[in-house]
Amino acid sequence: MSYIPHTPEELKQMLKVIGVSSVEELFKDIKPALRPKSFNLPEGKSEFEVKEYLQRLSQKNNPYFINFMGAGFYDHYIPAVVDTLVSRSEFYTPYTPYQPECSQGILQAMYEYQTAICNLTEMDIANASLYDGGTALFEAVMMSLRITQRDKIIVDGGVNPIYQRMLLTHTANLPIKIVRLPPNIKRADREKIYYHLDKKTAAVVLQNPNFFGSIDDHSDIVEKAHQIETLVIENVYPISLGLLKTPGAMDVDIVTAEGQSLGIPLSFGGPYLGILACKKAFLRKMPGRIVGATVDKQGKKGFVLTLQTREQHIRGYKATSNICTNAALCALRAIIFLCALGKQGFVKLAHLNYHKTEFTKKLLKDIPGVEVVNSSTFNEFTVRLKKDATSVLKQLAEKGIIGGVPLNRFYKDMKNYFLIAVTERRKKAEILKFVEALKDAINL
Amino acid sequence: MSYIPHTPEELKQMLKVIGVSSVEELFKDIKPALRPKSFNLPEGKSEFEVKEYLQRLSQKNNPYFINFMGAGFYDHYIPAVVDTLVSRSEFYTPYTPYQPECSQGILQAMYEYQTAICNLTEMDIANASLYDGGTALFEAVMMSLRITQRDKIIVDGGVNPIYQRMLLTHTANLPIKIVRLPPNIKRADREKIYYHLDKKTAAVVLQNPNFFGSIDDHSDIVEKAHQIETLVIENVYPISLGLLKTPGAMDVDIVTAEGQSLGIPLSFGGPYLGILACKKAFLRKMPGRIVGATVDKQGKKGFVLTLQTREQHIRGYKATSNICTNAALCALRAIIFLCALGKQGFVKLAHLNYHKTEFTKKLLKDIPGVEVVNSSTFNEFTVRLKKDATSVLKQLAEKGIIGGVPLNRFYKDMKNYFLIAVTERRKKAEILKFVEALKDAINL
Amino acid sequence: MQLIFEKSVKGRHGVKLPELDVPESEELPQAYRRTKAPFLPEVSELDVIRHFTRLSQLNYSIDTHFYPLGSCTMKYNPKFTEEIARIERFSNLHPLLPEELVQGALEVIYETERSLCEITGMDGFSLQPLAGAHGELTGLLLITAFHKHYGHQKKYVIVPDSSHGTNPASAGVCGYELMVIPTARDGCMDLKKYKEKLNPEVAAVMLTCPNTLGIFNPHIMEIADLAHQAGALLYYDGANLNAIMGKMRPGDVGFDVVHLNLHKTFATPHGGGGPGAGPIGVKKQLVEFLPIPRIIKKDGKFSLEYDKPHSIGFIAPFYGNFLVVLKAHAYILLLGKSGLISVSEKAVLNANYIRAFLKDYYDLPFDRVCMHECVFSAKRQAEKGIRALDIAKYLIDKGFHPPTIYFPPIVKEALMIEPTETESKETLDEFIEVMIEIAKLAEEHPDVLKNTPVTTPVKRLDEVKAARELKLRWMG
Amino acid sequence: MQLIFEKSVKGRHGVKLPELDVPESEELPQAYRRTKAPFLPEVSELDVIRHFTRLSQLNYSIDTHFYPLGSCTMKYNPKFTEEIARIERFSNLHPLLPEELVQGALEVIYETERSLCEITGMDGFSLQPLAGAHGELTGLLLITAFHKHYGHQKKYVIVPDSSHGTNPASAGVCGYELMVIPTARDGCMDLKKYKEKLNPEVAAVMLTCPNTLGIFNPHIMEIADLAHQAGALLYYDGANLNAIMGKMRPGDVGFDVVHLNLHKTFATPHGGGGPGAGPIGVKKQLVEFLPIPRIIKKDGKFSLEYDKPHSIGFIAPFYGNFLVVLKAHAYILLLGKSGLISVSEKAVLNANYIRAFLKDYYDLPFDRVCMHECVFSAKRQAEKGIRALDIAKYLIDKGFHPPTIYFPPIVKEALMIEPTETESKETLDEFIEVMIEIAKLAEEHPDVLKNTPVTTPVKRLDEVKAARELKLRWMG
Repeated sequence: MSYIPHTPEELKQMLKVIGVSSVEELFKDIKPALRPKSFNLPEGKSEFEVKEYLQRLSQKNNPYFINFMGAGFYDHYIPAVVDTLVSRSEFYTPYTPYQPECSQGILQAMYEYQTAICNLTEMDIANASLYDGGTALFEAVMMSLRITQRDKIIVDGGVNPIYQRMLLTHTANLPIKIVRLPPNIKRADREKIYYHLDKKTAAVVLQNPNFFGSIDDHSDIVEKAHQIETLVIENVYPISLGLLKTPGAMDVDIVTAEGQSLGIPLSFGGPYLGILACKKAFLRKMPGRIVGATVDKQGKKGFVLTLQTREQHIRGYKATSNICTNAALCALRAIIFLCALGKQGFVKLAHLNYHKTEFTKKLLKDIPGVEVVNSSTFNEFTVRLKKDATSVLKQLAEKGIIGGVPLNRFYKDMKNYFLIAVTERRKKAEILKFVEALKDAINL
Repeated sequence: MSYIPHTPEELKQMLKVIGVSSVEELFKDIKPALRPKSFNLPEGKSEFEVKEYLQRLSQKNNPYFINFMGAGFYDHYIPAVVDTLVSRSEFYTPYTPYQPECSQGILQAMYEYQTAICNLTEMDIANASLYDGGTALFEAVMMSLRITQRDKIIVDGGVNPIYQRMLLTHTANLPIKIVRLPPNIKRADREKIYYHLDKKTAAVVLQNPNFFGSIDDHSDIVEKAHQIETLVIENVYPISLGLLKTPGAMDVDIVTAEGQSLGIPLSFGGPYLGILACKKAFLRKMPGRIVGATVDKQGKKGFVLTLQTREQHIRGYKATSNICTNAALCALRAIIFLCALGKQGFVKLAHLNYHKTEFTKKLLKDIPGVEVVNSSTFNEFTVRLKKDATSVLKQLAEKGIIGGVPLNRFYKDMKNYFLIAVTERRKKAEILKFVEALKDAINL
Repeated sequence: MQLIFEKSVKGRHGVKLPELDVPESEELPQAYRRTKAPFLPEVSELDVIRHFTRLSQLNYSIDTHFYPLGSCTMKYNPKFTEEIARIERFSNLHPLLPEELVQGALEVIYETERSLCEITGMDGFSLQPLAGAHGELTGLLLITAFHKHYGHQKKYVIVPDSSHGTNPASAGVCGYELMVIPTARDGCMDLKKYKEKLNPEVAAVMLTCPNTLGIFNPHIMEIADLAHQAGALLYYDGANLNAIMGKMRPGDVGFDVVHLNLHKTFATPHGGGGPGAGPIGVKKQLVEFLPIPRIIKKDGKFSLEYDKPHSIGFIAPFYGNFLVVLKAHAYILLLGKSGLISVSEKAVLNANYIRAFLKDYYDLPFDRVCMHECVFSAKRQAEKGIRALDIAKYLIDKGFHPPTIYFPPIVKEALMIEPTETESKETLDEFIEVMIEIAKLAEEHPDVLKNTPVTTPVKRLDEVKAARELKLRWMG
Repeated sequence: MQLIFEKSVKGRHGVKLPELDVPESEELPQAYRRTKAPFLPEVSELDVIRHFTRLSQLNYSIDTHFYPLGSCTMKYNPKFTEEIARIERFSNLHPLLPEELVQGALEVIYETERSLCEITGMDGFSLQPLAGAHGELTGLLLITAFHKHYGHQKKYVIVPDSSHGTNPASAGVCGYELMVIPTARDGCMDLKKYKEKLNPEVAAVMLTCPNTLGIFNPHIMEIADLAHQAGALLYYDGANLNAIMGKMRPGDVGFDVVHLNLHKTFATPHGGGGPGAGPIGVKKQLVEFLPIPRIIKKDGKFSLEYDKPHSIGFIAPFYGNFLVVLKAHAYILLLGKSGLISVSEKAVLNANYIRAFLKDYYDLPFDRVCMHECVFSAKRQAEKGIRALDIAKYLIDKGFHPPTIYFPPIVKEALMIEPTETESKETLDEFIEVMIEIAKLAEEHPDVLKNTPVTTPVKRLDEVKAARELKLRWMG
């Protein structure tokens, strides 16, 4: 396959205009010594052949097991309108809308996205997306360092370990101190947080629901932190905001989230959507593109990228972040998803997730040998078995059930623990099948 | 699910405007005696539930066997651009472009389609599509009756029996005589045709390549027919026109074809695409919509539906056909398919089909007990076995190979015959596997 | 925009095909080969994409504009059903595959037939007809077979003068003579004239119900009885079924044969002209005449039955427009009983809302409650020189697809408005506002309406020139 | 256009969710619940479709317009690769599924890493970085880890003044101080100044090659040698890889670390801003520092390796932007060796064609053969009051997306034009014609350029007002 339109005749004409006799002449600055030592790739194939090959590969994957996996990434239904609309090439083939007059479609959609995120979180402002939840959390931490001019971060033990480890990697070369509290299945450990909280602390990082599924009201922590001008960053799970007390209501300063649940397929890890919202006061420290409303010369309403002076392409070394490409198309998915469901639908979605999970939890509580470790949860919770969870999960897999995420993937000593997520997609029959299979497996 | 936007509040306001107190009042003309005796349907479900159900149903189908089935309907590769473009809702959600100024997209595309069909067939004019190849053939026959004012049709034994039987059904109530010649695997049986050909004959219906795969040059038949002002209708296989002598070159009067091979999925029988082209002289007798070029008030080029006075919505009882809905979206697929391949690609496609078939034919000829019945063919041919073909094909199916179409599905006494189609999608390895499996099966 | 043929550059190519992986055989004899490669555009894939993407943007469509095209039921086409039709295990089935490999597809057909029977009150359905008019023809062929079977001599088909053009045209294609009944002052078929015309040689009476004026005929049962007494069968043109789901079933009030347009009532897309699907339903006494094959369910397995001696035979190459049927099946499952009833209620509500607002501004030749569409006459405007066509073109400028105009022909300067149930009150209000504006402009500034449309890529096109000069293909 | 929030009608709803099929449990304690449902639009599915369909049509895009946005490589995005990414067995995989259930996905990652190694001449690749700038940061973290491992004390990163803004920004985010080298008169980094600045505390030298002026630095090996002698590593910003595939491999000429932008060179769509993917490649001595997990192939089975003590750790939640990687993988398979070489040849050809035609009309600050893009200065036009911005807006009216303007900042009134290889000669000719027209208008009728664009849904927007009044969300 080739997407090159040039015919031999045109090639000749073009070379003549340029005044060279061959294309190779255009590469004369690349001297012989600089030429490739090897370029050993197979020759190109037709669509048809590549499709056969990739379809064969895809058959080696199997996403069709009954799945209770979550850990921050959830199997939610994606309404058909989402794919239909993001498949419009006027949405997926442009780039960042630097020229607003011919990009009003993207710009307005991003403005609507920002509005929806603010409404969900009850925060003042949101940017137009970051790469994913983990990098969003990293950016939030960077913001807090810049805003407070302090150098210490406290990370609660309920924050997704996937993001904790990303945070460590990203900040490895920075002169800051990150205090990570031990994993903590229940609500945030106030005692430990307050033990470390001091005037050097730029931010306390919390998560709600936390990694283990527990729900919390962090208002008291926020209040304590604010007394010494420490910020609070909260990572949230967007679907839970159909039901749970919002970070805005808790007076949180910066909110981050993984937006995958908002109409983005699980995609084996990406692309996802980094959500970041904060208080108005921190606007100029916020990373990423932001769309603002304005008017044109004739007073007609329109949208532009604004506050670009924060960004790398203008500010370079002093930019609030190095981000350039973001996740606009995923943000578009999110706003379409939120509109398709609408206010009622979104609240109902949270409702379905909550009640299906509670139902599952209740059934599991009745099984001897299974302990549900946390109490108030949203759509995920933690269980402890009397035996190795990984081997039990393997037995479930043989029956076509992915029972959840074994916690020893993240914490070596949590061998008997696993996480169970129950979304609206899990039907009663599937839940019952899972519960029965689990009973069998732990009695083996 | 429901696609109704009305809120209870709006409902109230609207009823007030109308001046009735309930929606039911609007149905007062439907008196109690006229009301349904039953309306026993299940209640509606969500997208998500219906998707699960239909996906489960789809799993009961299996199109992934190695397939040598043709009989006029072929497994060709459809480039990704085709689906991408016809999935644009500006193409699939409008209706017939009665208002040209806001329908230039469809109209121009149909004009381009008409042009491409003329170029492929070397005929003067083509309409903007009919339902399928079979109804196109029926319409061609009706045209010939109207043009000649005669009442007899001769149908060659090489014409697809699927279309022959459709023709019989459609004309059952008409005072005409249809002479069907017996099935004839090789080229058109001149002797039999000439035996029946007389001045009452409106048209001779031929097919090239014929149903059994045989190629012919019908020029001599056309010449003979024209001597007594009988028309010749030829049904063709579009892909073969990349290689074969065209109906235009044979001076054929009306050409019909099933356009499924031009970018339309096999779809378990439809929707397909009826192609109809003819000589300019017959324009006003041609059924179906036709797009013509014109100019607007400012002299700018544009396109409109033209010659609408032939059509049922204007002419009613005296229309050239009762057709209203056609197959515009399938015609759009065809023109996109033809553009995507382009002149070179289309000729190459014919080339691939031809040579893969010849290769297969040669291998089969070497198998004792397998007789290849026809000589010159394009991408399909007929074999005779020394035993029942259906049972042999069943054995192949057990190995994941659909070896072809058993001819006793159409002709009871052709028990030992089957049709084999080899398209560009069949790889050498698949052909070899098929040949080996066939060897095994006939020796059982 | 240039034609794609005009963009062709010699030697350019788009999609690449695989290389031949078997040895080349001898070429065909010259006599069988074409002398010159067909002229198809030589363009790149990007050329193709840009060309057709831009072309698409020149169309008004349901997804971009309100589209109240009367009698066509241009309602929202759910994206979900499109998604379903893309499932390869449905879309990629060869129609001749062994039954064991297509059980799911056969089940779709079987279940859809059953749903349509229940919705219409008929006893048997065939999904084979490929479009509405094809359904009509099939229906008339069934009726013919029925009469022949019982030795009835039949010659005529009766239609009212308000009928869709397809009704008389189908009668003609099927070899019948036509009798046309005028419309009475109540907007319904003239009962007296009907009785006069009815005679034992009438094969069928074809009715649209509600008719193309959007009016439901309260005397439908009487009409049916009279037809039956005369030995004629009553045919239901299902183009307007969207008005009456759950309110009336043709099978309950005396209709013997119905066709449905899946692309209307059941929301499958119209595709710029097609494809649609025109299933045909019949009462018990006609079931044996339905086209073959029939789909049979036995012990949970589905099979195709061809051995039906009284069947009219094959009307489609296989089982109808399967992918269209699949979309309609999904639609019926999504909406269910209450959903379908609500469809008709809101379709009728929307039409009456428009009727109520506009009747002070436009002539309403039959002023009574309408069903899912209403037909105005612009004759008041025509007196000022403003014809239905002018109104249509101004609507385009205002971002609305025009209603059907000049149909039915019994209404002068007809404006046939069918809003459908999927349109919201705001959209109707915006449309009404523009229609009122037009009525005022026709009085005060008729010239403004004459030069429309101005916002479109082309201005008013010369249709006379098109029909006179007949450029029907590009010749280079 | 109204905002979707403005279209909200209380009580309206769109997509329906399934009913709860299990008993309701006790509700959460009030303290944990939000007090008020979030304000999301209450709209119908048709509202959503019409709103976003119409919005989409307001955008210029590759599929509708020539889009020579310099440094962004806005080439045609094959539809085929989109089709592949929709295969559910790829798109619907939970990243934590057991390895046995994701062998195909792991193979895609493994094979793509191998292809990228061969294309760039590197020894190891990680597909984890989520975008180009993220790749840069990852690269700097690798370099940091390397230096720390060997006990080197490092403090600085060197970039030329022509660098992408992401380079210095990434250095900043990674905690380095910056040293900027000016551009010499040949358009390349000033070698003398470079030598002066280079010192043992320099961790890395980051270069784009060809640079943002579209110029290939013939002294690249000398620069590399000098860096290595000073104990610094050489970083290759792969934003401009589209110019040199098969002509030069960073790994062969001394680069130690590269990042690639799959959404540029490998034709995955830019999505209106993202997502992209920024894989990072390294030479042998750095492989052990690559992010975890690593994909391992053993006996035909693929697995994930986490036990890499020297790894920098986790840079992405899992394995990178898998669906973007999948598209790039398909693209590489489609084009193959000759195809990729041809990409770079035609990209460079197209840029030089534009350069050759326009250099008489616009200042070319560095007048030499360019690679895949060329940078003009509109300073001649600026003297007449016509700025790069005015040129950009007029181009919009003529149906072209403007080039990148005001970048790189070292060129006054920069116009950075990157046509890419997928554009045809006719398209370039049309663009050139308009650019020449602009040059003439700037001389003769500059006022015409000032009031553009006029064909767009909004006219020139007030960016100052936007930044001053800061309306960043709709408040009702």
